[in-house]
Formats: sequence, C-alpha cells, structure tokens
Amino acid sequence: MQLLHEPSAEKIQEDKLYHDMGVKDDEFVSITDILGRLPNYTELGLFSVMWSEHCSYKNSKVLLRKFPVEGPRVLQGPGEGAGVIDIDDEQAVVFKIESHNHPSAVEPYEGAATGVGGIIRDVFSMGARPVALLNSLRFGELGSGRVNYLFEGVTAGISGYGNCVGIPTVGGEVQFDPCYEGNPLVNAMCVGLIDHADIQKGQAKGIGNPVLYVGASTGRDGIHGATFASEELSEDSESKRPAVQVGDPFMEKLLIEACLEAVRHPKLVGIQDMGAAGLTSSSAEMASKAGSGITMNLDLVPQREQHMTPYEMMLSESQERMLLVVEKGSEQEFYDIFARWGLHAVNVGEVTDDKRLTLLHEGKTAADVPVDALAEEAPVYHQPSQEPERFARFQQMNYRPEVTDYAAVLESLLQQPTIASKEWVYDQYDYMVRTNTVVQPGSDSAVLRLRGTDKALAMTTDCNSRFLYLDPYEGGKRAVVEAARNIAASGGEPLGVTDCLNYGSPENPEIFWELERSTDGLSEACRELEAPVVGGNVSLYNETAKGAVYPTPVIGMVGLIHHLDHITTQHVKQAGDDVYFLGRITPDFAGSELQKLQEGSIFGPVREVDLQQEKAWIAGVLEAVRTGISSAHDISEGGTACALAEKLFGTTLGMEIDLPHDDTLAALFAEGTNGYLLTAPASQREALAAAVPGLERIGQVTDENRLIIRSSSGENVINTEAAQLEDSWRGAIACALKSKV
Amino acid sequence: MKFAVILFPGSNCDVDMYHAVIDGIGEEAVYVRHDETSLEGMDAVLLPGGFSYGDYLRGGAIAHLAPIMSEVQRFAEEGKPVLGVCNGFQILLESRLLPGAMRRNEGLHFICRTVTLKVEEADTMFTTGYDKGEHIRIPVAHGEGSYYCSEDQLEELQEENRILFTYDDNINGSVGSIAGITNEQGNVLGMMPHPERAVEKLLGSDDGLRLFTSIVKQWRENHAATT
Amino acid sequence: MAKTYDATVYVTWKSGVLDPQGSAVQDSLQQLGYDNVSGTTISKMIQLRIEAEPGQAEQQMEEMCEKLLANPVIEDYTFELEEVVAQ
Amino acid sequence: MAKTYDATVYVTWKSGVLDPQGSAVQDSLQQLGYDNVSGTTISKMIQLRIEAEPGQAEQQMEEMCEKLLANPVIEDYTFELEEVVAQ
Ligand SMILES: Nc1ncnc2c1ncn2[C@@H]1O[C@H](COP(=O)(O)OP(=O)(O)O)[C@@H](O)[C@H]1O
Ligand SMILES: [Mg+2]
Repeated sequence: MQLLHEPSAEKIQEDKLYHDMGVKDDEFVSITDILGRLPNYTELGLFSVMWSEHCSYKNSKVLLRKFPVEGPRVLQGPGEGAGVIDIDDEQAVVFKIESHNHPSAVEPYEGAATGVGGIIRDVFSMGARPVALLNSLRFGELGSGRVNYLFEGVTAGISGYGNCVGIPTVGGEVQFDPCYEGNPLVNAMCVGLIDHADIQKGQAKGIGNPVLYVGASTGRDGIHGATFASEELSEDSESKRPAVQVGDPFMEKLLIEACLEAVRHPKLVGIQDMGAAGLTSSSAEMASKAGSGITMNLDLVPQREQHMTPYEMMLSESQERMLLVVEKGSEQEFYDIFARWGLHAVNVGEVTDDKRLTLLHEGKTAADVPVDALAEEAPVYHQPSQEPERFARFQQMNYRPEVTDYAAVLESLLQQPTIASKEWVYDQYDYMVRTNTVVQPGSDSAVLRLRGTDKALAMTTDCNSRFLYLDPYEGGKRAVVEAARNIAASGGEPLGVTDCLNYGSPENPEIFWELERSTDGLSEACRELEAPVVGGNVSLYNETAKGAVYPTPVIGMVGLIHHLDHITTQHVKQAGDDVYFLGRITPDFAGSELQKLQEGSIFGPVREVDLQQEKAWIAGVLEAVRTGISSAHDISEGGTACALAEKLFGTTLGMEIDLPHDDTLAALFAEGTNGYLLTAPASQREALAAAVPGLERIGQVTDENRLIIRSSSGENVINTEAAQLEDSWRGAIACALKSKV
Repeated sequence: MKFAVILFPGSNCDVDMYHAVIDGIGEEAVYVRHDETSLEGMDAVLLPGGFSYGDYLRGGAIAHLAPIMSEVQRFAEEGKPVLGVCNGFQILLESRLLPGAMRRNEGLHFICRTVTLKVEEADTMFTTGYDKGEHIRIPVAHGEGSYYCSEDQLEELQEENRILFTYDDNINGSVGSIAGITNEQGNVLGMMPHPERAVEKLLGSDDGLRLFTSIVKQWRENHAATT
Repeated sequence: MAKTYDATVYVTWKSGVLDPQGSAVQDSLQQLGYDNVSGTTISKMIQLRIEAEPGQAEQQMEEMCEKLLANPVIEDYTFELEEVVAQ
Repeated sequence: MAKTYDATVYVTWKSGVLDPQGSAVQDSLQQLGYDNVSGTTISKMIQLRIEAEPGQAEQQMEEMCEKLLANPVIEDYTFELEEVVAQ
C-alpha cells in the first residue's frame, strides 16, 4: 500500500500534520528556520525520527551529561555504537545495552528477538566479535494469561534469535511487579571482543567515497519505530502494525561474519548499523561525525516491496541492514567479501563535502537537509521536575514485618518468582556455544574465558527497581553497587558500565524528578566505584493508562578477572569449609521481598548507601579471591537467609550458621546493603584474616544437606532440609506458568 | 589425522569442533565450505551444530542439498568416519545417511543443559574409549532434537547395535530415548548432544574427549595396517 | 442444534512483513535450478474440529484466531468451516 | 508454451507422528474455555509461483516436494496448481 498523496509542505504547516509525526510546534519552526523554507514530507520525516527521544535524547541529554565517562581504561565512551574498554594485551571489550520494550509489548517473540539482533549489530559495527548476550526483563505478576504470554514469548524470542546467531546468552535478570503489567521491559546487552587495531568508528570520510548498503532489503516494516518507542503505550498500540518487525537471525549471522571480515580490510572507512530510524540515522550520523555529507540515490536501495516512497525507505526499520563507507575503487573487493557470505552489497551513494544529506529518487531531489541539524541539533529540553508526594511520606515510615515461623518465610521467599530460579528462562538459551562460558547462568555473574590468555570477563545486569521507586537517588546507587558486587563476587574487577534508563514519560514532572535523582545516584556510584559509563540507552514513555513503571535504570557491568584461578562461583564446594560474612546487617525492610510478600506493596525509606564502604568491601572480596576461597555470593533479594540457601542449591552439602547480629529478623531477611557470603577451607583462616579486614566467620559447610541457622542466643531459627528449599525455589516459575487463569 | 569441519551458512558450533580437534586432541582440523566439492586428503568429516540456513523449513533440510554433501556421501561410502552433531545430525538425517527424522522437542522449548547419557555400545569406532553402560555428562543445546523413526526401524537399530547413546532422562521425547545412532556400516554417527563442548574440565566436563580419541585410535590402527 | 465442523485456519504474514523462511527456501530452490520459481512464502495451516451451533462456530473461530492462533500485529488469517456429516 | 501457476503445497504430519505444537495449541484453546474444540494440528502451507509448460509444472512441484519441501519420513504433502491468467 502506497501513501498515494503525500501532503504538500504548505498543507503540512497549515493542518499541523507534523503533530502526527510527533513534531511539536516550536520544533517545526526550528526545522523551517534550519532549512530556510518549509520541509517537504520526507524531510519532515527525517527530522521527526532524528529528533525523537529515542534518537536524540532530547529529554535526557541534560541528565546523561552527569555520568562519569572517562577512566584510564576507556578507549571509547558514549557516542559510538558501543563503549570500548581496554583489557590489556592489546585487547578490548565492547559492550552496550538497549531496550526493546514497546515492540515486545505487542509482539513479544519478534519484539524481543529483534531487540537482540539490534544490540548485536551495535557491537559488531565497532569491529568487535560479539561473544556474549545478556538481558534484563520486567513483567507483571505471573499468573495472568497476558503476562504469561508476554513472558513466554519474550523468552522464546531471545532464545530463538540468540541461539540461531550462535552467540551465547549467558546471564540476565527477571523481576516481576504489577507496575510492569501492561508495559514489560526487555533490555538486551551484547558484549564483544576486539583487538585495539580493529576498532572502527561509524564515519563517512573521504569525499567521493562510495556508500554501500548491505544486508536485508528495505520493507515497510517498522516505519516510525523510533517514534513508537518515544510514546506511551495505548490501546491502539496494537494497531500500529508496521512498527513491529520480524527478525532474521540467519541473515544476521551472515552479516556478522561478513562485516567482521570487512572491518579487517584496510580500505574500509566507516561502518554503522541501521538501527532506530534506519537509513536516516546511519547516514546522517556517519556524515555528521566525519564533518561531511552524503548523497544517496534511493532508487538503488534494495527494496522488498513495490513503489516505496523516499519517506518509507528512509524511515523503515527493517532489520539486519548495515551501511559502509569504503575507499573509492575498492568496491569490488567488498562486494566479493559479502558475496562469499551469500550477501549482496550495493553502492547507493557517495560522501560529499557539503555537510548535507541529499536524497535522490526517480530523478528528483527528494530531500536535502544539513546533516548536523539532523544528528546534532535536536532541541534539548530540561523538563520541569517535582518531587512526588510519596517520597516525603516514605521518609516518615517505619516498617518491621512480623515473623513467627522463619523457615516457612524463607521457603515462601524462595518461591517468589523474582527470587526463584530462572532456570526455566536460561535453559532455553544456548549459553555454551563457542565453548568459552566458564560460569554458566545461575551464579552471580557469568564468566567467559578469553581463549589464548589467562584472563576472563565477568558480566552481569542488575537493577532492583523497588528501591528506586522508594528513593531514586539511593536506589540508583544501589543498582550500580549490586552490579559491582556481582562482578566482585565472581572474582572480577569492575571495568565499566552500560545503562538502560527505563522510565515513564519525562513530560510528567514527577517522572522527570525520578530521572534526575536516579541519574545523580547512578553517577555518584559509578564515579566512586571507578566504573565509568561507556554507553547506554534511554527508554522513556514506559507507561500505560494505569501508570508508569518503576524507575528502572538497568546496569550492565563488565569486569576483568586477571587470572582463571580467580574465577569464583556462588555455590559451596566442600564440607568443612568456613563460612564468612563480609558486610553490615541493618534492620531495613522497605522495598524488601518480605515487605512485598506480607503487605502486598512496598513503602518506607531507603538507607543511605555508603559508597566508600562498598568500595572497601569490593576490594576485600577481590583480596579474598586472590588469597584463595571456595565460593562467594552477594546478598540481594530476600536477604541473607535466601543468599545462604542459594549457596547450597545444586550441591548435596549443608551449612550451620550462627547469625552475625542480635536482630534475628534483620539478619535473616533485611534487604539493607548487607554484603557478601564467602566460604574457604579452614587452612586459609589466617591468611584471610590478615588479608581482608572485617571478615566475620559465621559457620561451616557440612556434608548433611540441611540449612541450619542459629540466632545469636544460640536458638535454632531455621533447620530445614536444603533439598526441600531447592525444590520450591527451582519449580516456582514453571508452577506459576501452569496455574494460568 | 586430518579432520574436515564442514561450514554451512549458519553453522555456529564450527569453532567449537575445530578447537576440540586442535586443542582437545592435538590433531589437525581444516574448515571446508558448503560450496566446495572435494574432501581430498581428509581422514574424518565433522558436521558441526548450529542453525544452517536458519533452520528454516526443517533443521538440516536446506543444508543437505549443499554441493559438499554429495562428497560427504561418497566419503561415508568409503567407510571413513563422519560425525554429525546436533544440526550436523539433522543434516545426516535429511541426507538419508542415517534413518529417521527430527521433530521439535516434546516440550516445545529449546533445551540447553548438561545431561547424562548412557553409552550403549563401546565397540564402535566412536566409542572404544568408553565402557559399555557407562554414564557420561555431555551438554545438549537444541530445539528440534526429538528423534523419530518407525517401530520397525527402531527394532532394526536395536538389533544391529546402532544406538550408541541414549538419554538417562528423555528430555526431548526421542523414540527409544535415542541420543545418537550410526549407519549400518558403523562409520557415520549422528548425535544431538555436543561432545565437542565437553573436552575441558574448566568448562564443566571432558567426557566428550574420548569420542574424538576413539576416532583417532581407530584411524591409527587402520593406518598402521595399510601402510 | 450443535453441529460438527472441520475448520482450517490459514495464518499468513501481513503484507510487508519479512518472511525469512520463505526467502531462504526460495533461494534454495533457485540453487537447485528451479529458476522458474518465485515469491515463495511459508505460512501455517491449523486444522481442528469444532462442535457448535451454526453461526456460533464462525464467531468462536474468529475469537480463537484473534486471541491465540494469529497475532494481528504481524499476521493475517482466514478460515474455512466445513460441516462434518455423520456417516 | 510456458504458463504461470500459483502453487500451494500443504505439508502435514504423517499419521502416527505426534504433533506437539498442535497439542499445545489444543491445550491452550481448552484453557481459554473452548472445550468444544478437538484434534488441533498445525501444518505448513508453502506458496510459490512457477512458470512452466503444463505437465512440467506438476512434475517439478513433485520433485521439489520430494527433495526439499517435505520430509517423507514424518510428513505427507499435497499440492494444488492454479493457472494465473494475465489481466
Ligand atoms: N533473563 C535471564 N537470562 C539469563 N540468565 C538469567 C536471567 N535471569 C536470571 N538469570 C541468571 O540467574 C542467576 C540469578 O539471577 P539473579 O537472581 O538476578 O542474581 P543476582 O541477584 O545475583 O543478580 C544469574 O546467574 C543470572 O544471570
Ligand atoms: Mg548476586
């Protein structure tokens, strides 16, 4: 179906048709000023996508500037496809996270699948080989037909795409809360490896150099996907049909291999994927970054459908497409590379010196706009901010749960889907392909060895959004701290962060306040922990008629493990080992799983996170790892008792523990900033005591498969068969899925 | 000994196979593309896992028509070892080098996990390194791994001792819990589990290593006999 | 009175949606030498038996397609009902 | 002279071969309350256009089904050819 009559420039102005494309009145005025005339339909389309929140960050830019982006190891910070961090030996790690929330809400399988596809392209367009995938997922409470459908569909989509392209999906997280019911979050992260010499930038340099288009042909799918991502979900989102694309992981696999060959070719000038806003963003950004222009002949663009208009071609978000600039005269060499992978590269244009994006179509100029205006000069808004009423109220509250049967509470906490085993999910992911996964999903971080070296990489995604809802500033700090703890507990030194900011509408002052406060918290934590932010993604307008999601800044973190011997997992290894606690118990239950379980809602204040202390603990855990321990696990959802139980799962061992605090309830279930649980052979006692200040010995690993926990007064508060706890924990999600309503 | 690792568009366990041979058993391995037509100089053929042609239509359906497959067929007829793992097994089935067909897993989900297999036969060119009845830990990673064949066919496989591996726990609903079978001659093995992913303790198990060393051992013996 | 029908639902891609499976099969057919073949697409056919009052059968089929058998975001569907005459 | 045909191939499960996807859809329909539905199966429908002499089209379709489109161990196939009349 063709848009038979594109409205004239005058009509667009008169009838304010630009509103339909999400362009505001004053933005339309700016566009007219920039061009010195009214934009035609195609040109307006270019501006509307490039100036959408998804591409321009116009509402979040002021906040992102706060992030620490530099560090001694940072080779490439935010701005390119993905961040790059040095890992010694002339190698670097490349990683980025991205959201695909709205497509997944209407078509969970393809939405999630294409989210995975997109983030992989960001990484290999830097020249890096993608080596691992992670994800971070949020859904409403399991049990309702729709939520189950979304959860199953998203999992299948991630599995379908990631498995087929042959990149292991090694980790992630899943949280269930009612606020995500109509607006699930699907964030995908990709990690790649590269030699310093191969790092590419997406630049269109060299006047006269040809612009090559490679990959899938362009169809009418996904037109205005970027604007779709920048709007709230409404009843008629389902009817926004073209905004959802179908992915082709097979094509992606061929593209990965062919592009990695192309980036090693000395005559490659620049390469970028066609992500959000497809051909528009890739061409405008490549030209703008290089200070050049691009002229494209749209008649040459491979098209899947007949009679496509320039508007449709430029805004299509068909998947699995890349744009390359190569040295003039070398075209054939690149055609040959792609042909070997069964792909067809097409010369669609050339680099110019006029700093304009010029589009030719059927012998006419379809658009002619300055590239910087598209890529750099989107308006920047500082939205009004207002503290929500709840925040002050939460500060006044004091909550302490009532518990009589500790063991029963432990078991039901372990059955909460957010805490329960995510095996149902990651069993569907090929987390082993390419045989580098040393630590598989199910421990704090995933660990990949770097073949041919003694090093390894630890990686995780984390964010407990409940704390952000209660207090975005402290909650933001906790998200970063939790990621860093998971890295440290696996033996890794945090290298850097990629973040995905998932929030409601920034035009709501209370949401903007959440954004402001939480990015302050994230920034401060990243700065203190020396984990610079090297890339990320912003997903706003995550709300439905029922309200916004909790502020959810997902943290993707990568850490370096200097020696394979330092790789540590969370599970106990042998009877007789000592159990240690490193941390601090405080009676904090606001936002805890226990509060949610008992009260059905969360409320109360969040204690200040002491970042200096956190940093010292991280150093302590890493020192312990180097000294020699058997296991390490950080304490998160469900508190210390759940963390203790988790240490036993998958083993036949048990533990006898003496709680390190008089407040039994807090010592078991509080979710303050707790700390870590370590185990080590008794022979290490002295060495550890000398190396790690603050390490408290709290018990022993036993060979009887029971978890025995005694209060400080010596009373058995929990004495349960570990296998029973494990069954409850392992089966909870499958069970919740079966009990469909 | 020289192993050919066949590369189809969409293969993705090719690297794993390659390393299993090079690093795992210290033999020679080379990649051979799907559009090549010669296996000259190769001593064994490995069809790796992955998603050849995206698994579109049926796993292995499109790949079995690739030019190299007629050469693999000839190679197999000469009695030389051919091992197809996962997608490689599916390709062997589609090529009729092995009997039966593959369906989607019974539970309809992709399954990735390390499972326990029973070694049913130990006197084949692929399994001399194992004991009959031994239980080994090998990873699986597949969505279409439910083996199907007719009852007559199953009987034949059993009578001819061509079922080499079975699942202890039939994770995907395979007929007879079958995880791996050979052809009549015994030189073509197809299996869903991935022995090439189990060649290092660091990654969890090295129980797959002996499958590769068995192939080498047999080859050395034959080689010594003929030269 | 309730009747018995054999229903056949055809679930196809909406026009404009990529059919990677169809393209791969198309390419393969070309490579096999069938260059007289074009536009290959692959869709689903769902068959079931339904017992219902006439009219109601139609309506229920419609509902099932919308709710479960197809996702209208990317797929179109049509169905046929054929009465099963007891023998 | 060569003619143009629209071909539709139906690839169904051989009787006796379990169709787990069909059963899963059947279960879901039941859970949605459609307990008047039974025997759900899911098959493939492949559509393509072929240009050939009459007779030859038939024969080529047969070949394509045998070689690629269906796996006779578990699947049956039928196809229809309809001549495309130029407008
Ligand atoms: N969506 C997912 N994909 C892959 N692995 C997951 C996913 N969700 C959870 N996991 C894995 O399950 C384990 C437990 O996850 P989680 O409870 O979030 O751990 P933690 O509290 O230590 O962050 C981790 O190894 C994690 O990587
Ligand atoms: Mg953890």
